[in-house]
Amino acid sequence: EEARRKQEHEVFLAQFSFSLCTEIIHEVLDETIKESATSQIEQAVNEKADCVAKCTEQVCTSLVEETLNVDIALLVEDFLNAELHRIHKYIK
Amino acid sequence: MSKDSQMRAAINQKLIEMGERERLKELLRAKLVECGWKDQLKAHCKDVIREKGLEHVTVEDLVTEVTPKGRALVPDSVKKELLQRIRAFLAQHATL
Amino acid sequence: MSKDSQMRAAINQKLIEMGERERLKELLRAKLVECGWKDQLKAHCKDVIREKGLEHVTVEDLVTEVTPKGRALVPDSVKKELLQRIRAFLAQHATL
Repeated sequence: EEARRKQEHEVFLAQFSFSLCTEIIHEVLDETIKESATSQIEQAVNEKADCVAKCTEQVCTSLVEETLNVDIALLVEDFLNAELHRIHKYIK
Repeated sequence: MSKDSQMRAAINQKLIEMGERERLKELLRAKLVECGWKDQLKAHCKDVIREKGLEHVTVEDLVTEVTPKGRALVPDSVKKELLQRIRAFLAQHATL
Repeated sequence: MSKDSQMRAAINQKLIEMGERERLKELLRAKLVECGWKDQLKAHCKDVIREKGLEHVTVEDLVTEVTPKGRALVPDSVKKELLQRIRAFLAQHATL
């Protein structure tokens, strides 16, 4: 009887250990996966925000340069024409 | 309550009381970092986000998507070590 | 195409599509007149011609000569205003 009880207890402990092990693994994995998913999404959101901010600045800079290039060329052309006109008038 | 479930409840109670349950979880967390599981999981999360597009993924979606792979990636050696530690604890506290 | 250049292309596309790019250029031109940028640049053209002599200056030379100053003379406040307007536009109209 004693031997039978001992054996039953051994079987119980083996089963219990196994189910506890599985339970702990699932618990830790679920927690860790949730944490990782949250932090990876957060990181991706931040990276995207940084990228949008940086690219917006670059687009703004190129828009300013584009406008200035056109306007400076026009201004210089007008200015030189006006100067030439003024000199011609003066010579006449 | 059957005798088995009574015993189970008693052992669980003891594990919590003695802080062993938390220690086991800590051990597992450390092992998961050590064996590179956590990095693999991060990389998998990144892949899914890239594949689906950030605007189409919620935390819940991502958890659902990566959990099967996350579970499959736990090395057997880590599971074995945890099981052995549980057995050792139970053997040491034979009165449980 | 890199991630950044894709993003820049998407922003530009949205600005052009809705006519905002042209409006921004107009706003910039108006601000430049308002802050005296044109007058300052003309004065600089005069200085360069006085220094080099009209007969020795072509349109291209003068453009090359005055462009750095033309860029430097744009007030930071104007650039900031423009940037803020683009940001506000994107926040309102674009899913990037």
